[in-house]
Amino acid sequence: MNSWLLTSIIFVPLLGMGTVLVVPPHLIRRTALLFTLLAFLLSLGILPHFLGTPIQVFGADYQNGFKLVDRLPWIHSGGFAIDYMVGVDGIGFPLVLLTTVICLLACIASWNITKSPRGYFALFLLLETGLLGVFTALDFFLFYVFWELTLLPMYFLIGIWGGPRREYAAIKFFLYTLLGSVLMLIVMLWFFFASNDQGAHTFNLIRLTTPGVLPAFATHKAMWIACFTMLYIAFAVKIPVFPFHTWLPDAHVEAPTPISMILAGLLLKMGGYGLLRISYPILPHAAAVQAVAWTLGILGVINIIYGALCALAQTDFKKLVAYSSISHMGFVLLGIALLTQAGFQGAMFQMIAHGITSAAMFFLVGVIYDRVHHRDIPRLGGLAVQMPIYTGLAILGFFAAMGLPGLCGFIGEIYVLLGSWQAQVLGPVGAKVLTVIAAVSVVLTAGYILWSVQRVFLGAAKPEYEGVPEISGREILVMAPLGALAIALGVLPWQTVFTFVSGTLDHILKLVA
Amino acid sequence: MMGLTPYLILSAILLVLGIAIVISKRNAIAMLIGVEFILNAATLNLVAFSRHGIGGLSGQTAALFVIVLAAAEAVVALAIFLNFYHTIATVDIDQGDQLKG
Amino acid sequence: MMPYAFIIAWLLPLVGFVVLVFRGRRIGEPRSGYLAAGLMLTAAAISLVGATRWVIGHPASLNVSTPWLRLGSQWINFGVHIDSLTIVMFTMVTVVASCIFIYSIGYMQGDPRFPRFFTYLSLFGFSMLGLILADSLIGLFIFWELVGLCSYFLIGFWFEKTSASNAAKKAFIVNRVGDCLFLIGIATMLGTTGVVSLESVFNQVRQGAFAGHGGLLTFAGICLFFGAVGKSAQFPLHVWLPDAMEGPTPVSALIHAATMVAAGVYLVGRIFPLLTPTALLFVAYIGAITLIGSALIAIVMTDIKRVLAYSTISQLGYMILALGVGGWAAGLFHLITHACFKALLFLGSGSVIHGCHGEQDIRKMGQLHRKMPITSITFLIATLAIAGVPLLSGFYSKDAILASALGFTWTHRVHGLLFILPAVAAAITAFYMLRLYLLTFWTQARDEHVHHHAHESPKVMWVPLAVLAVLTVFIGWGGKMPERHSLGEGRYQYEGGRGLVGLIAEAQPQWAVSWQMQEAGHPSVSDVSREEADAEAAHEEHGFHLMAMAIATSAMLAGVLMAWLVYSKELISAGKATQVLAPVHKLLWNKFYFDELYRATFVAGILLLASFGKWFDRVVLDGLADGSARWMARLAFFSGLTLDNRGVDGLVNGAARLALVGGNLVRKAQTGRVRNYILALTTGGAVIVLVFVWIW
Amino acid sequence: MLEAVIFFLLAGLAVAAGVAILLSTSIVRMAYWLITMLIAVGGLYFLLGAYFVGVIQILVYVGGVAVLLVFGVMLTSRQLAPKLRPGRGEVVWLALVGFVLLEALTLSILHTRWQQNAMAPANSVGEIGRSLLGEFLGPFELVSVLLLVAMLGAAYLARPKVPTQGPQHAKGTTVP
Amino acid sequence: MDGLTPEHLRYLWPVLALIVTLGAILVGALIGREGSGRRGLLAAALAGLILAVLLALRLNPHSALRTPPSGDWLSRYLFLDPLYRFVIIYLSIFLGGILLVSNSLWRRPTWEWPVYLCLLIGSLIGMILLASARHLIFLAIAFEMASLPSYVLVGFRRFNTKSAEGAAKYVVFGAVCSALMIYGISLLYGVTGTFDWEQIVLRLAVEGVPPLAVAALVCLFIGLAFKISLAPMHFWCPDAFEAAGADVAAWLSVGSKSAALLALARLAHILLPSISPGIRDHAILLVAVVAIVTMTVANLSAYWQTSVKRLLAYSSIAHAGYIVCGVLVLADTAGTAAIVAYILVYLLMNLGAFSVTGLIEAQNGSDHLDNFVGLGTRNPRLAAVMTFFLFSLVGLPPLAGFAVKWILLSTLWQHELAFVVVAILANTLFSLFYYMRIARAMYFSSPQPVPSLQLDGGSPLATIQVPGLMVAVLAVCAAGLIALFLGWGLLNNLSLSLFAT
Repeated sequence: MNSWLLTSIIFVPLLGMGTVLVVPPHLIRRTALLFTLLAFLLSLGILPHFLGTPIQVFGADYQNGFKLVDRLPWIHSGGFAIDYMVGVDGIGFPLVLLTTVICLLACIASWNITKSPRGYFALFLLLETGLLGVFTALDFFLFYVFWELTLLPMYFLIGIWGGPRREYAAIKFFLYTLLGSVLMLIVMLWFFFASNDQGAHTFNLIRLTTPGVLPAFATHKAMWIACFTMLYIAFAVKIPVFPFHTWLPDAHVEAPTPISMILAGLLLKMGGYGLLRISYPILPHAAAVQAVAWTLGILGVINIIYGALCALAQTDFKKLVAYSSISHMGFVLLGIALLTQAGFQGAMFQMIAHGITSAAMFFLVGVIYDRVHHRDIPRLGGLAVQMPIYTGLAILGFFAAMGLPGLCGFIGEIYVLLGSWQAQVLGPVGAKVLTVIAAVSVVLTAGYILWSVQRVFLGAAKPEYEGVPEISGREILVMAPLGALAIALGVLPWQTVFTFVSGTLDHILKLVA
Repeated sequence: MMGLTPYLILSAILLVLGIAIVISKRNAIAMLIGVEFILNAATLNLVAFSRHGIGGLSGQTAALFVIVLAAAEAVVALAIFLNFYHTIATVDIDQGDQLKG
Repeated sequence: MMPYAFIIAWLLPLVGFVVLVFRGRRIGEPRSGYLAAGLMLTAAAISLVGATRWVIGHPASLNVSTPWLRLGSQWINFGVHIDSLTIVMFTMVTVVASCIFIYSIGYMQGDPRFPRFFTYLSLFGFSMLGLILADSLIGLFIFWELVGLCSYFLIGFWFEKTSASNAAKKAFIVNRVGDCLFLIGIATMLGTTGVVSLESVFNQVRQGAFAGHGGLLTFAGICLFFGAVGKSAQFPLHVWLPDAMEGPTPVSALIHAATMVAAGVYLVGRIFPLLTPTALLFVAYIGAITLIGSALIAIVMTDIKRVLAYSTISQLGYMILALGVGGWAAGLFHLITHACFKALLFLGSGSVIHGCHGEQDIRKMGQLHRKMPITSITFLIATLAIAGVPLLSGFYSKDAILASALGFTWTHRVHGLLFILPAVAAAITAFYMLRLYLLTFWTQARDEHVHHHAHESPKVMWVPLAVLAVLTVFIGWGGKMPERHSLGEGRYQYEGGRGLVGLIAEAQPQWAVSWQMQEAGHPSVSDVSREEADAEAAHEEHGFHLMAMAIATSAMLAGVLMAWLVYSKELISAGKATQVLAPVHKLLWNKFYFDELYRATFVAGILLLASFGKWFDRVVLDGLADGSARWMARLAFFSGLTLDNRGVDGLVNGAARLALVGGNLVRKAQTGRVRNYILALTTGGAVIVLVFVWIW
Repeated sequence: MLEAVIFFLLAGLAVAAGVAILLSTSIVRMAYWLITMLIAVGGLYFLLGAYFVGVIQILVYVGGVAVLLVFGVMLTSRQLAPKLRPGRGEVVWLALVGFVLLEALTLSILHTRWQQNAMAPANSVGEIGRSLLGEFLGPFELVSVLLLVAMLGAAYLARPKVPTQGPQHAKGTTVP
Repeated sequence: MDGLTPEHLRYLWPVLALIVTLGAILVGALIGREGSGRRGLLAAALAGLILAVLLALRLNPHSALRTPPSGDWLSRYLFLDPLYRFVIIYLSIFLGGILLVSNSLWRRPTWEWPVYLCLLIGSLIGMILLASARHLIFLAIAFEMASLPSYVLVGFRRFNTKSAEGAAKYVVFGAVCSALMIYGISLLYGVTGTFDWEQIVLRLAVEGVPPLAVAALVCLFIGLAFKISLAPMHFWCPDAFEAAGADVAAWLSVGSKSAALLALARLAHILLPSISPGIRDHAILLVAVVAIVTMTVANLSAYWQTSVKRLLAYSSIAHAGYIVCGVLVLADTAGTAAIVAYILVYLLMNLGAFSVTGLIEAQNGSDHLDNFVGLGTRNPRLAAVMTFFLFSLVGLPPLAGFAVKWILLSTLWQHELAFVVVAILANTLFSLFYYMRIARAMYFSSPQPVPSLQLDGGSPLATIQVPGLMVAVLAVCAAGLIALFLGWGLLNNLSLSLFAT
C-alpha cells in the first residue's frame, strides 16, 4: 500500500534539477524556487499522518512506528535483497521538514549567485534529493547511496562557488567524509552477511533491529564493538566530533552563504540521525557498555568546551559561527551518549534547534559579507546604527543560539543537561561531573556570542560603513521564518517537536537500555 | 640412446641465453634474436618430448606452429623497428625514453 | 477569579512590548511613554484591588497551571502560584515601576531611541512579574534569564559608549555564571525529587526524597542560592552592579535598586524550606560579608550613583543575612521598604543629574537644596529612612532584621559576628547616606558653573518622587511581627501579625529543615521537643526586640552625629582623615581590587585557553592531516630515482599537498627503457619460480 | 654412442653461438651467430628423427626469419652503429638472475619423472600431415588468418612515406 | 576426422563472419576508388560486426562451464558455453563503438582507414578466441592474433616519434612475454603429454604437480599477466597507451585486458579446484599479492601524471588489479560472474573517458592536463559527462562503477577474503586523488594563457566541437552508467545466468 508521498518528496528536487538544466537562463532561479517550494508543501503533507495519533500510544514499538512506507524491490539477484524502502517516523519526519524548510530559504538566499547559476541550482537540487533520501531511507544500502549522493554536489558547490581557498576546503571535506563512508561500507557488508532474517540476508534497517536477526553479533562481543566504532567514526566525521572536525571550519569559511546554511543546518544532522537510526537500534548492547558511554560522553563534552573556546578566539566571523556549531553539536552527542530519556529528547530537539539557529547565523554573516566583502570582526563595528532592523533580527538569531529561555536553543540545552544529570549508566557521580562541565559552557557561549555581538553591532558607527544599505526585503523573507520558528520552538516545544519525536526515541531507548 | 633430460637442459640453457641477450643488448634487432633463442628453446622442448613418446605426433606439429608464430612475430617486429629507425634515426632502443614517468 | 486578574495584569506589559516592538518607531516620542506607563498603571491598579480583596478574603494560596512539556518521563507544568508574599511583591513592583515609567518619560525626553527604551522597560516589567508569579523552579529560571536579558539591553542602552556595552556584557556574563550554578541546583532537585513545582518539591523533601544524603540537599541549596548571589550582586558576584550604573538612571532605579536585584532575595525566600541549617549559615555569612564590605566602599565613593549602588548591595546583604538567620518576614519586609526608598533615592539622584545637566560627581555639587527644594526634601526623607530614623519604614524593617539577628546569635553564641557586623554597618550606612545628602544639598557650592545652571526638574519627574516619599513614610506603620509557635516535627505556626509585615509573615513557610533532619535527611527523626521550642520562642519574643531597637537607634545616631561633625560643621576635616587612613582609603577606592582580580584570573585565563584552543586546532590537528600528506609527498619526491623533466612541474599545490603520494618511487621505475622492463619482468618471474620451487 | 657425440657437438655449437652473441658488439656478427644456432638446432631435430620439423626449421627459420633479420640489420645500420656496451650493473644483475633461473629449471627437470618409454619410430611426413589437419585443424586455420593480418600490418608500417610529402627525416617531425 | 557437416560448425559462424568481413574490407579497399572516403568501409565493418552478433545470439549453448568435446568441431579448441557467446557479443559491440569513435577522431589520410579496420577486426578475432581457448597451442596463436595487430595499432601514427617508440617497446616486451608463454606451454606439454586443458588438469590432479609444471604454469601466468598488465608485467601499458591514439588505447585497455582476464579466470577455475590444497593456497596467495601490488603501484604512480592518456592507462592497470581479484573466488562461479559484470561496466567507463580524451587531444593539440583546464566553462556538457566517467571509475554510488565494485567486494567478503576487500577499499580511497586532479583542472582552475606544450595541431583551450556520432557514443555510455546502477540487479542476473546450470 505504497502512498508514494515520500517518494514524490524525495524526487521532486531531482525533477527540478532536470528542468533547471534545460530551462532558459532567466528562468533558472524561478524554477529552482518553484521546486524547493513544491518539496516544502509536499513535506507539509506528512503532518496530518502524525497529528492524528495520541501522544502516548504513538508508535506502538520501534518496528511498526514507521509511516508512509514505500517499498519497491530494487535488486533481488545473486543473493542480494536490496529494495528501495523509504519511510518516516518520529525522528525522520522533523528532519525531513527541516530539510525542505532550510533548502527553500537557502534557495531564496542564493538569489544573487552570478557564476554559472544553471550548474549551481542543478547541484543544489541534487543535494536536496540526497539529503531527503538520507533522512527517509530504511534500507542500509539505500541509506549509503544517498549518503554518498550528498558528497558530489557539495564538493562542487564548495569547490567552484567558494572563497579563495575553496579547492583545499572542498577536497578536505570530500576526503574526510569518504573515509567515513568507506568504513560504513565495511560495516554494511558485515551486517549483510551476518544477518539471517528468516534465512535470507537483509539490508532492511527495521528487520536488523529485531533481536536474533544478527545472531553472530549476540555472541561475539568484539564484533559489535568493532562495528560500532567504525559506524561511530563514519558518523563522528559528519557531526563533527573532536578529532575529525577540522574540515568544518575550512568548509564553512570557503562555502558560499546559502551552501554553508545547508552544510550547518542539515549535513551535520546526518551524523546524529545516523547514530539514532543505525548505531543505537542495531547495536544496542554496544551502546549500553559503560566504556562506550564514557568515551562518547567525554568526547561530547570536549566538543562543547573545545568548540566554545575556539569560537572565543576567532577573528573570522564565519569561522566563529562554525566553531559554535561544533559546540552545539557536542550537546547532541552528550545527550545521546548517556542513554536517558530526556537526553535523547534533548539531543533530537537540539539537532532541529541548531538547524534553525545555525542557518540563521550563517545567513546573517552572509548578509554582512554581501555588503562589506570581508568577515574580519575587529574591522567590523557599529552596525546597529546603520542597520537597526538587521541588528534586531541578528540579536534574535544570536541569542537563540546562545540558549536564551523563550528561544529554541535553551530547550535543547536544558533537556540534555537535566537528562544527563540523572544518567545512571556512568555510575552515581560520572554523569554529574560531565553535566557540570557541560553547564560551564553556558557561560562560555554567552561569552563569545556577546563579545562578537558587541564588536560587530554595538559601539560607535564607523565611517567605513557609512552608506551600508539596510537589510533588503528578500533577506527579511529568509530571516523572518527562521526567527518565528526559533520563538515558536522556544515557547511551545512540546506541541511543535516533542509530540512527534518522543514516542520513537522512547522505543529506541527501550531497545538500548 | 640419448635420454630426454639432456635435450631439456639444453633448451633451459637456450632459454636463459635468450633472456640474457634480450636484456643485455641495446640494439632492437639483437633483442629479436634473443626472442628467437627463447622460441627455439620451446620448439626443441616440443620436438624432444614428442620424439620420446610423450604425446605422440602433436608435439612436432605444435613445433611447426611455433616456428610459424616466430616468423610472424619477427615480421611485425622488424616492420616496427624499421619505422622506429626512420623516425629516430637509430636502433638503440634506449634512445626511446621519451615516454616515462 | 483572583489569579486570572493577576495573570491579566502580568500580561499587560507584554502587550505593551509587542505593540512597541512593531509600531514603536511610528508611535513616536511621548506617546510610546504614555502607552507603557498607562499599561503599568492599570496593572498596579488591578494588583492593588486584588491585594485589598486578598487581605479581606484570606485564602492560603492559589495555584493555576497548564501542562507545558514532558522532560523525560516527568511532566512539567507552567503555572502561577499566588500567596500573600506574591501579592505584596506584585503590588510593590507594579507601583514602583509605574512611578519610574512616568518619571522616565521626563528623564528620557529628546533621546533619539525613546520608543525603544520603553520597549525594553515593558519587556522587563513582563519578565519581572512573571518571575514573581512562577510556581516552579524552571519557570523561575526562564524569567530569571529574561530579566537578565532586559538588564543587558537597558544597561547597554546608549551602546555608542563602549563603557556602556562593556558594562552590559559584564552584567550578563556574571549573571550567567550565577545562572549556571542555579541550573545545576535545579538539576539536582529535579534529579532526586523528580518533580518541578515548588509545592510538590517541598512535599517530596519532607517525605524524605533526600533520605540518606543530606549533604546533597545542602549542595543543591547552596547552588540555588548562588543563582541569587549572581542576580542580587552578593559577595563573590557583586562586581557587575557598580558598572551597571552606566545605564540611564530610571533603569538603575527600577532594575538595580527596586526589582531585579531583589529577585535574588525573593528566590531565597521561596526556596527557604529547602535550605538546610548549614546552607542557611552560608547564606547568612555571605550576607554579612557583603553588607560590611560594600558599606565601607560606599564611604569613599564620589559618584552619586556609585554610592547608591554600593548602598543597595549593602542593604541586599542585610536582607540575605536576615533570611540566613531565620528572620524570613523581616528580610522580605526590608525588601519592600528598601524598594521604595532606594527607588526614591535613585530618582532623586536622577533629577539632580538631570538638573546639573549630566554632572554625577558630588564633589562638584553643593547648596542645591535652594535650587531643587522638592528633590532635596524627598531625598532627605529617603536618607533618614535608610539610616533607620524611627517612625520611617526603614527603621521598622532594619530593626526587625537586627532583632532576628540578635535572636539567632543569642542562641548560637559562636556566630556572634552575625549581629555585630549588621549593627556596625547600620552606623556606617547612616554615616555615608548623610555624607551624600550633605555634600549634595547643604555644603557650600563647590562648582559655580554647576550651581548656577541647576534647576528643579519638571512636574512629571517630581510627582513620582512625592508619591514614593509618602510611601516611604507610611508603609512601616502599624506593623507587628507575629509570634511563632512550634507544632513539633519542625512545624511552626504564626499568628497575631498586623500591618504589612504581618501580611508578609502569613506566607512564612510552615516548617524548616532542622539540624537532625539535615544529618539524617529524613523528617521523621523526632525534632526539638514541643515544649522546649515554645519556651525558646517566648523568651525570644520580648527581650530581643527591645534590645535590638535600642542598639539600632544608637548606631543611627552615632552615624548621623559623625556625618554632621565631618561635613556640616567641618570640625573633623575629611581631607586630613583620608591622609591618615590613606592605605585604607586607596583599598576602598579600588573596591578591594575585585575587578582587577577577576580580570587577571578568570577572564585572562579563559582567553588564554581560547587562544590555545585556536592554535591547537589550526596547527596541531590541521597540521596532522596536511602534514602527513606533505610528508608523504616529500618522501616520494626525495625517493624518486631520476627527476622526470616533463612530469613534475609545480604539482605541489594545495590539493597535491593533501594527496597521499608514495608513487614517485614506483613511477621512477618506469624509466622508459624497455630493457629495464624486461629485467624487472624476469626478476619477478625468477622470484616466483624460486618461491614455488623452494616450497616444493 | 656416435649419437651422443653428435648431440654434444650440435648442443655445444648452439650454446657457443648464444655466448658469442652475448659477447659480441656488432650486430652483423650477431646475425651470423644466430644462423649457426638455428642450423645447430635443425641438426638436433634430424638427430631426434623429426626430419620434417628439421627441414621446416632450416627452410623457414634460417631461410626466412634469419634472412629477414639480416636485411633489417643492413637497412638500419647505415651509419656505423656505436659499440654498445651494456652497463656494469646490468651484467652483474643479469648473471645472478640467469644463474638462479637455470638452477631452478635444471633442478626441477632432474626432479620430474618422465615416462621413459622407447623412442617413437621415425614417422613419415604423412602422419604429421594427418595430425596437422586432424588434431591441429583449428590452429591451422587460425594461423592463416594470423599471417594475413601480420603481413598486412607489417606492409603498412614498412611502406615508405608517400613521395608527395618529400623527405622529412629530422627527428620529431610529425605527419598529421 | 569424420566428415565436417555444417551442423558441426555452428559455433564457428560468428568468427567466420568476422573473417569474411576482414576479407571484404581488404577487397573493398583494393577495388574502391582511391580516397573514396571512409563511410563505405565503416558501413561494411559495422555490418560484419552486427552479423557476428546476430549469429552469436542464435547460438544457445548448454550453459555448463566445461563441456565435454561434443560433436562440434570447435569444441576441441574452445569452451563453447554462454561465456563464449557473451564474449563475442560484448567485444563486437565494443568494437562497433570504437569504430564510431575512431571515425569521428580520424585525422589520418583515408588510405590508412581500411588497414586500421582490418587490424582492429583481426585483434577482435584473436581476443574472442583467446577468451575461450582450451587447446594451448590454439591459445598461443589466439594470443599472438590479439597482440600483433595491437603492436601495429600502437605504432599506427607512422612517423611520430612517440608512437614509434611506444610500439617498439611494446613489441619487444610482448615478444618476450609470448615467447616465455610458449616455453611454458612446451614444458606443460612435456609434463602432461597433451595440449587440451581438461586433460592437463586431470593429469595434474592425478599425479600431483611436479615443480617443472609449476614453472610452466608460472610462465603461462606471465604471458596472460602481460596481456592483463598485472604488476611486474605492466610496464608496457602506460607507454603504449600514451603512444597510441585514444581510441586504440580504449580498445586495448578494455578489449585485450578483458579477453585475457576471462581466459585466466576460465583456466584458473578449472585448474585450481582440482589440484592439491597446498599448491592452490599458494597460487591464490600469489594472484592476490600480484593483484594488490598492481592496484597500489598503479594508483601511486597515477598521481604524478600530466598526460591524461597515461593517467587513464594507470587507472586501467588499477582496475585490472581489482578485476583479477575475481579469480580468487574459486568456490562457485560467483567470481567469474563478478568479473563479467565488472568488465561490462568497465567498457562503458573507459570508452567514455578515452573518447573525451581523444576529442581533446585531436582538437586541443595534446592530451596534457593543461588542455583540460577550464573545460567546465568551455564545454559544460562534455565536462559533465567526463565527470560522470571519472566518478564512476572512482566507484561512487550514483554510478554503475560502485555497483560492480560492490558485487565484487561482497563476493570476496562472502569467501573470507576480507584483506583483499580492505586493500581494494583503500585503493579506491586513494584513486580519488588522481581522478580529482582531472575534475579539478576541468572545473576549478580558470583557463590560464596558452599552456606551453608541443602541439599536434589544433588550438589549445578552444571550445571543442563534438561530432554527432561521438555525442551518441558518449550519451550511451553515460546513460548506461546510470541505468546499470539503477538496474544492476539485472546486470548481476545476466552475469550469473551465464553460469547457472
